[in-house]
Amino acid sequence: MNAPLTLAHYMTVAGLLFLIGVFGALTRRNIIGILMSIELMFNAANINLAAFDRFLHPEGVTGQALALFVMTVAAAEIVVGLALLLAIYRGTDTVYAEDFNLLRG
Amino acid sequence: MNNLRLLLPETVLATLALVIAFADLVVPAKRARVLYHLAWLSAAGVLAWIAFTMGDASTHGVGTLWSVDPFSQFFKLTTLLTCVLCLLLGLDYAELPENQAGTFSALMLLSTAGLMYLVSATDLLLIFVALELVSISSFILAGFERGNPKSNEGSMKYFLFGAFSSAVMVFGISLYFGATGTTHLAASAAAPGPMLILGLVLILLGFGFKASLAPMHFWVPDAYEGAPTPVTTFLSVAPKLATFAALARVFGAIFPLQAYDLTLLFSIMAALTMTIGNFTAMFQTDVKRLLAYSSIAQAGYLLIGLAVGTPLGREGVMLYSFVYVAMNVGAFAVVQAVGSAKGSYDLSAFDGLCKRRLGLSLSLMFCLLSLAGIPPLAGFMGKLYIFSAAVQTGQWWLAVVGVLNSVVSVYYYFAIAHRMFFKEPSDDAAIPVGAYIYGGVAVAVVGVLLFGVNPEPLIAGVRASTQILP
Amino acid sequence: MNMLSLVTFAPLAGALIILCIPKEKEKAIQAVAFLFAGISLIASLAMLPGFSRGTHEMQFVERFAWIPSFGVQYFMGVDGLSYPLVLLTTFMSVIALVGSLGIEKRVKEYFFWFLVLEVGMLGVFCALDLILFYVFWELTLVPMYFLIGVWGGPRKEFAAIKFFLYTLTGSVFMLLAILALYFASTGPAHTFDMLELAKMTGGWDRHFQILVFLGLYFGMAIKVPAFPFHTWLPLAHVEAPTAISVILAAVLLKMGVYGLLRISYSLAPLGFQWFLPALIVIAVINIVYGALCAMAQTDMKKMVAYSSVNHMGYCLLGIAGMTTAGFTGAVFQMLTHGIITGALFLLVGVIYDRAHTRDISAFGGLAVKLPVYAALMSLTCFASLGLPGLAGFIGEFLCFLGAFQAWKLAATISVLGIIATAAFFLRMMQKVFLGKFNEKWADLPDMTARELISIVPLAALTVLFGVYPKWPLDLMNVTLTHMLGK
Amino acid sequence: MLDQIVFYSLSVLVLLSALGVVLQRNAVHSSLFLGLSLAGVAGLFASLGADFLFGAQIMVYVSGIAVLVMFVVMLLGRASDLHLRQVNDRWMAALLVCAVASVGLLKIARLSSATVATVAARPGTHDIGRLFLGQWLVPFELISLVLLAALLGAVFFTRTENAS
Amino acid sequence: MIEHAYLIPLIPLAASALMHFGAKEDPHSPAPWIGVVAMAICLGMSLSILSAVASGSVAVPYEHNWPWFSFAASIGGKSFIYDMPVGVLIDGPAAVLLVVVTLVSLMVQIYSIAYMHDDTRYMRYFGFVSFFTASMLGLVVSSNLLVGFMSWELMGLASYLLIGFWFEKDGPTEAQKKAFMTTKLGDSGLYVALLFLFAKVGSFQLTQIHHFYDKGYMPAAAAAAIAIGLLFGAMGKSAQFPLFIWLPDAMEGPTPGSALIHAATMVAAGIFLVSRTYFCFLAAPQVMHAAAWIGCATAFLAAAMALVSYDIKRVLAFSTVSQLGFMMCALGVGGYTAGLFHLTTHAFFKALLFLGAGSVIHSVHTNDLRLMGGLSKKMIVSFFTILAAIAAISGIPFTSGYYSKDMILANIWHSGDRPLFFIMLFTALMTAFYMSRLFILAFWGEARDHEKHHHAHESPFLMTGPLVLLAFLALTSGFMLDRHGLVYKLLPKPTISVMPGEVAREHAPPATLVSATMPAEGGEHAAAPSEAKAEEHAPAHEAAAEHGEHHEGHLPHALHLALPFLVLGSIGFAFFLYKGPDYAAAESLKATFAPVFTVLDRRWYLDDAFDLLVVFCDKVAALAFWIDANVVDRVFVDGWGLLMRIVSEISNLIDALFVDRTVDGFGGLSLDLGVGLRGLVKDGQVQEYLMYVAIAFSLAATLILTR
Repeated sequence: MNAPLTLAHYMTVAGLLFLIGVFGALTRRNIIGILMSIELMFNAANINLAAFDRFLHPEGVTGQALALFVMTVAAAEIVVGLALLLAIYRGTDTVYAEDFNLLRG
Repeated sequence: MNNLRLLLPETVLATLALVIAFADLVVPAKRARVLYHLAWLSAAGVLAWIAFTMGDASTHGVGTLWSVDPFSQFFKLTTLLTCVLCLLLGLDYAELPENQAGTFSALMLLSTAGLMYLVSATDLLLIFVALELVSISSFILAGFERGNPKSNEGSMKYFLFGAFSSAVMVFGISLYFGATGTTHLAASAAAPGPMLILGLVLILLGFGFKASLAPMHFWVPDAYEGAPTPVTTFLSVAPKLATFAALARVFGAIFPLQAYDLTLLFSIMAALTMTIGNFTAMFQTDVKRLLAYSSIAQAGYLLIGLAVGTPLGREGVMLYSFVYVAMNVGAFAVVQAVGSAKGSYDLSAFDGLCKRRLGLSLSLMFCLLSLAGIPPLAGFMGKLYIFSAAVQTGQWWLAVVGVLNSVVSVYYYFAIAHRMFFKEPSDDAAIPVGAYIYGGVAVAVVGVLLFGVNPEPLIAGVRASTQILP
Repeated sequence: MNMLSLVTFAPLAGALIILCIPKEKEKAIQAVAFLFAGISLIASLAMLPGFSRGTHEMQFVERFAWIPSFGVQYFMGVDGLSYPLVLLTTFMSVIALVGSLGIEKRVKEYFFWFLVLEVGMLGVFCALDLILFYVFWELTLVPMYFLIGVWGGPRKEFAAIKFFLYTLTGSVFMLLAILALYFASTGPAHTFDMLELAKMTGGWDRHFQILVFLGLYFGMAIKVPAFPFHTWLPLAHVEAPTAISVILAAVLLKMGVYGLLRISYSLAPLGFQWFLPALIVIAVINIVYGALCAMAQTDMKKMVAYSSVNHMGYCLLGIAGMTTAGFTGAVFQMLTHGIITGALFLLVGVIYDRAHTRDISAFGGLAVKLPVYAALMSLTCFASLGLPGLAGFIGEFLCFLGAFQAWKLAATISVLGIIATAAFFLRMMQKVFLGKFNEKWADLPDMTARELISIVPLAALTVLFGVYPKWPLDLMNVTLTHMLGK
Repeated sequence: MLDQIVFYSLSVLVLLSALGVVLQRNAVHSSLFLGLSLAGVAGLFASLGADFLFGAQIMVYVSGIAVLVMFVVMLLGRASDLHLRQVNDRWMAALLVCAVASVGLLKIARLSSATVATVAARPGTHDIGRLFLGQWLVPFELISLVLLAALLGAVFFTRTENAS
Repeated sequence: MIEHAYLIPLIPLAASALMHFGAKEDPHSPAPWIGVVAMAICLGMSLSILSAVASGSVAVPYEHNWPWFSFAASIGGKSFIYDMPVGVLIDGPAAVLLVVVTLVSLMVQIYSIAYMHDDTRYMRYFGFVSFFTASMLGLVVSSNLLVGFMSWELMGLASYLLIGFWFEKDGPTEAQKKAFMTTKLGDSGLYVALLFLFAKVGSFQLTQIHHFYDKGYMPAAAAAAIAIGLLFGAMGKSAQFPLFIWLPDAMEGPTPGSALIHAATMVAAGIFLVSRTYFCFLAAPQVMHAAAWIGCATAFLAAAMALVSYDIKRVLAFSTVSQLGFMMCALGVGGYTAGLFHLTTHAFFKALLFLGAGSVIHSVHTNDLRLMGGLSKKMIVSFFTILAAIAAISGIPFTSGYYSKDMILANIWHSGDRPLFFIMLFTALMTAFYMSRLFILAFWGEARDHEKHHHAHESPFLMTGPLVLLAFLALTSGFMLDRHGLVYKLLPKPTISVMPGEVAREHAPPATLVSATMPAEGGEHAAAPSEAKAEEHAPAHEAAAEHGEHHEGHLPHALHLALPFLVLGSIGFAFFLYKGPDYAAAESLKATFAPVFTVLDRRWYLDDAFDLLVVFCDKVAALAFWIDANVVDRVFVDGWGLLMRIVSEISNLIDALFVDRTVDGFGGLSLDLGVGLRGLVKDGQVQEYLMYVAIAFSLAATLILTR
């Protein structure tokens, strides 16, 4: 607990968050759940970026700026995703991923 | 500053996309078709612009986040060509909502512009953003047949897959940044360490998604089957080829595979992609799905060219890409004509086509044979190039897998031929074919035959365009 | 004048013209097909006076760069090995066209594909650039697929795709071997030029040559067809329409043997020598086993198909001897097998057209009713079983002669194949023509003029080459001597 | 010491609420946990001295995305969903995959032992702005195109009169 | 005349073609006379050649070659263009055979004009006979073994056509196939011998091959192999044990055709081949000895079968086989002259016997001896001519058979192989017995079937004329030829001066030189010196041989004197057994030795063995085809399908580990892999897709990082 914080700490958190996101994306039945899990994965990347920026390359802002881009893109993605989901929900009345199986084989 | 001038064509195209998107608000719904014309003319104009200035060294140069070089220009040409052809096909595709012409063409142009940025990008940030532009446009385009549940579902799967890949890729980019302190792609900045390697592998996943490389190919058949046929055509060609260009730049010119021990990974992916694509295609009864798997397999062949990591391989990728535009667009154009007329994309829709439309049947036959790599069609020259690259570097097993796969592919390509030529037509329904489809098919077939019999101009063009600036 | 281009591409011109003729005008389509196949035949015959028998060099050479950046040339030429095969092809094409006049379904497409097929076959024998060769080689596949698949028998579609996939599998390996040769070529630039490559073989190590040979062999062997890659043949033959069976037997199989001699032997000599012990075994199996399989058939066409396996075994035997006599025999056997087996397929087609069955045991005593048919069939069968005085004997004997010097035991075993061949042909003749007349066939007419026109020339050639084989042999002697002399 | 306490508590918050996101049966609770987790991430940003990022995270994610998600959840949610399993039957395989992946991820984390470097002047928000309008102008403009495309899509998909 | 010898085979060939294609089927057509005239011309030419040879007015061997075709060949790694000639080589034996063949053929054709008069395919028959004769003549005159072989095979074709002449019936069609196949089996030996000869000598020219042997260049092992091959060929054509099975069945053809086959063409060909290539045998003494024993076995077994048969033509057929055994045996013990001498005399009396039998059958319409009897009264010419023939074949003194058989026995005696001699002696007595039996049953005593007897009549002149002429020759030809040792002059035994192995291999010139230095044309010039040289080099050998010939010409005096009495005794025994209308003595003997009779009646079970062989071959063929359809096609056609299956199993396994999915087997073109891969997207579950991606990349990343 007393050991000085290193990059490894942040990377571990980011890594775990990423894996939790992956796990959620793979297992949540609800499509919104999958979307949220993917958001977690984006955030894991952002933690990484901020940590690298601070620990390894403190003389620039590349990491932070990059994280801002990621944030924007993630927002755009989720907007499209939610809109799509709404559209589909109107037609099929379901939000569960396994119900989308017209296309197969 | 920044050599922004180099990106003028893309920027102009993006601007035109904006114009069309807003024009949609003012053009009356009845006249919305004019926006299609506007769009394909814009793309064609940019195409002509790039084509005519391609040899001009002043249009080449290195920018901060991009390099415009003959290599990128070549792929911009293929992308634009595909875009023009697909917009033309869209004109003869009745299922598209009439009043959404502006959105449709704007999104087509936007994704085209994104792809053009992609092929020039030398910075992960630009690559990421360009890819996202393409992805988001494509998700929407794939779901453009609102009334068709398949279209919606395909779009949703495409989207989930895409978002997941983006997230993984971003994580990879973060690792790359951690390893190098920059997003710029330059080998000099990067010492090959585990973080860099892992970053590159995760970035590869993002690329693989776009290029439909196994095992990131699963979305392909679903999205292709659901999407409106012109969009399927576009998706099966343009993003794939542009991504290959980006892959060639990143994993060929900047991070040579050999130096990063990625050759084996690429080779395995190539073999997997071909094999999965071909062997699964054999079972398809839906022609669009069949061609989707075929396009996965084609990506596998293309990847051989990258996996060998030689100039010959890169030339092969370029040659094959160009030829692929012709043969795949040609095949899909015929499929669109028949599918629209019959209301079904089932293989049985093609029964006895040669009795009704011998020209269409032969055209499709030529395109399929070309995809299978039967001489003297253009596809053969592409395959010849690719396989010779593998042979040159002694990657025998890859070449053997490749040729065996092309044999397997014949099986399902000929399943269509079999339907067209050996079966009797099931009904007497007429098969109307629009003028734009005829145009697209004609362009494709001429390309397939011409570059098959006389590939020298194309090869010369490719040879002249291999230069990649750092 | 570019004679070889004329010979090769005249049918292509015909095919394109046919595409432009409305499909109702069947007579015009047939006329165009005959005209252009005829031009090809006449042009190839017109080369005869100019063809020098005293040189092993390529003649009537045409050469210009086709894909210079890849070192591919349009390089055509013939020598004593290929010229007889070109003649065979043009000749048998015209004969097969006569045999095709009975086609009633989709006439336009039929003749279109037929002429395209002829282009491919001629090109294979004329091409001296490996890529050009490969292009022509593959060009034969698609027309054949359609010709079998549309106009064939009950299992035509399966036969067509099996033929296609099978031969394509072989040829893609050949393509890899060709590419390997290309990259192994030395000099200012890599080349696909067969003649240039043949000069470089000395610099390639044995291991490489073995690999290349195996790749090439795989492609050739399937075409030949050599055991165990022969099983596509009976199916394809049985299902194909008569004229296409003729072409398949007369020309297509020859492409494999020709490739073995022209490419495998010349470009991978060490690999070739390494493979000889296996080749001789394969040849013996082809001969004996092919004959045995033929013996077990009740379908006349299938029997003839297996007899092709047997006869191509003689070619392999001759080649495996690695002697000039064997090579000569192999080439001569190709010619005679083309003529004889072509005639056999036509004759089987004649009876099938009338009786709608090819079952050997369904007939009996036909010699009484169809004396002309019986006489021609007997002549052809005897020629096929290698009766001296008819064409089959010379080639077969030379093959044995060549092989015997190197492989005494194998050649001796193969002689048993001759006996088996005789056995099944005699049985067929006995059951079909001799014995008690089967009254079921009381109103079977004898041969028509059209059938006679297609078969009598072949029968005449069979006798002519049997008693006077000098003409074809003189064409090839010097070339083959030189091939082995180096 | 304070740093450590802040870091560990934030980390636990982030990870636990992330687990809540993926494991909660109730989608509304899930989305609430998402907001919490994203806020924790914002805290981590702050602990790393990325102030602007902290602000943006709060604005965009916590108050933007998380709320949007919650709306949609409520819009589409049904009471019956609460009794359904929210995790599909592939969870064991997914766990295995995550375990395998963690080997690689933790390995590179373990290799990174860098501690906080002290620099004369940490660049600030204005440097970010300079970067956006300078070197990164093109991606910055491109991202607006991305948002435009997303906008077109959102409009397209949600327009009810087109759904036929 | 000898320079036009090439015309002798060509004239009948042309006549055959003319009759086949030029004439219509018409029983009154004079066209058969084309063949007769052609043959008469040939006979005239042959006689003039023979007289020239006999009088020594032309030098023999006479050889003349014309270029035919060339092919590239190589011997010992050296390539050359071999100019294959076609030509004639006339020596004593050839000249004699020419006369025999043309004469017998002429007689047969004249006879047939009457005999075949009522047949529907009258013309075709004469075409076949001419063709048959032409092939035989081709073999006789050919200077080249390959051309000889071609004639040999064409003769096989001719026999096929002639035996199956009445193809509407099943018997002839089976018989013709059997004849062709059996002789073809023998031909394969000849085929291999030819290949071997060319591989060693580089030429097919008899004179060149002889030269090669003469110099001792041929290694002993090769010489033995070649001799075996040649012998095998001869065994097929000349119906030696065990390949004689075809000859009795060949009776199914028209009877005059049988006469041709048995006297002048088919069966003579084998013996002639051995004599033509006798130097090959001289170089392989063991093979010669084997040939003698094969001849002996043939002679004895066939004679034994003839003892019990009641079919007149079969008895004659067995007798032919038996006599051929005598000839082969003679050649085997070195009795070259004796063998050919017997071939000549046998040709006359056997042709006579068949034509006579034909006359009888023509008259009584049956082959069965039991239904004949007492025909002497009705058919006086046939009776006397057949009597003459039987006297000759039995070896009654001063008939032709007496001389030739005597000489054979003398040769066997002098070979020193006593068992061989006594078996052959016994067989000679059996010959006398069964021929007498035939004679008694057919002509002696009273008619047994009165109906048939009533209808019996003498044949027309066209049939009896040839009989009379042949009877004259059967009686006198032996005496004529034996006089002054003419037979030794006409049929001199060839020699080789050096036995194989006596010359070191390295002294042998490269084989190619043999053919290269010896011009194909003007062979007579090339051959002559070699002959001369041979004499020059080995005068001692020659003298010894000369001496031997005269010595071997005679049996020990006592035996020589006893032989006629033994023959007469044998005839007497036959009279004793078969006298009377119901030949009771013979029947009782048959009852006593029933098993022996059964064995003989079943022809030593050789036909059953042959049938079994045929069935066996059919089974093998069926097996081969089964393998082809079910093994080769499965494994190699869907060839790489096997590989695919393995790949698919692996992918299946991986699949099962995670998603527990089984893949159904799939038939057809081995689409197993496809099924396996398709299973990946079977349910269209997007999260499953993602799972595969995650699996692949977590594995890949971990593998790369932990490497």
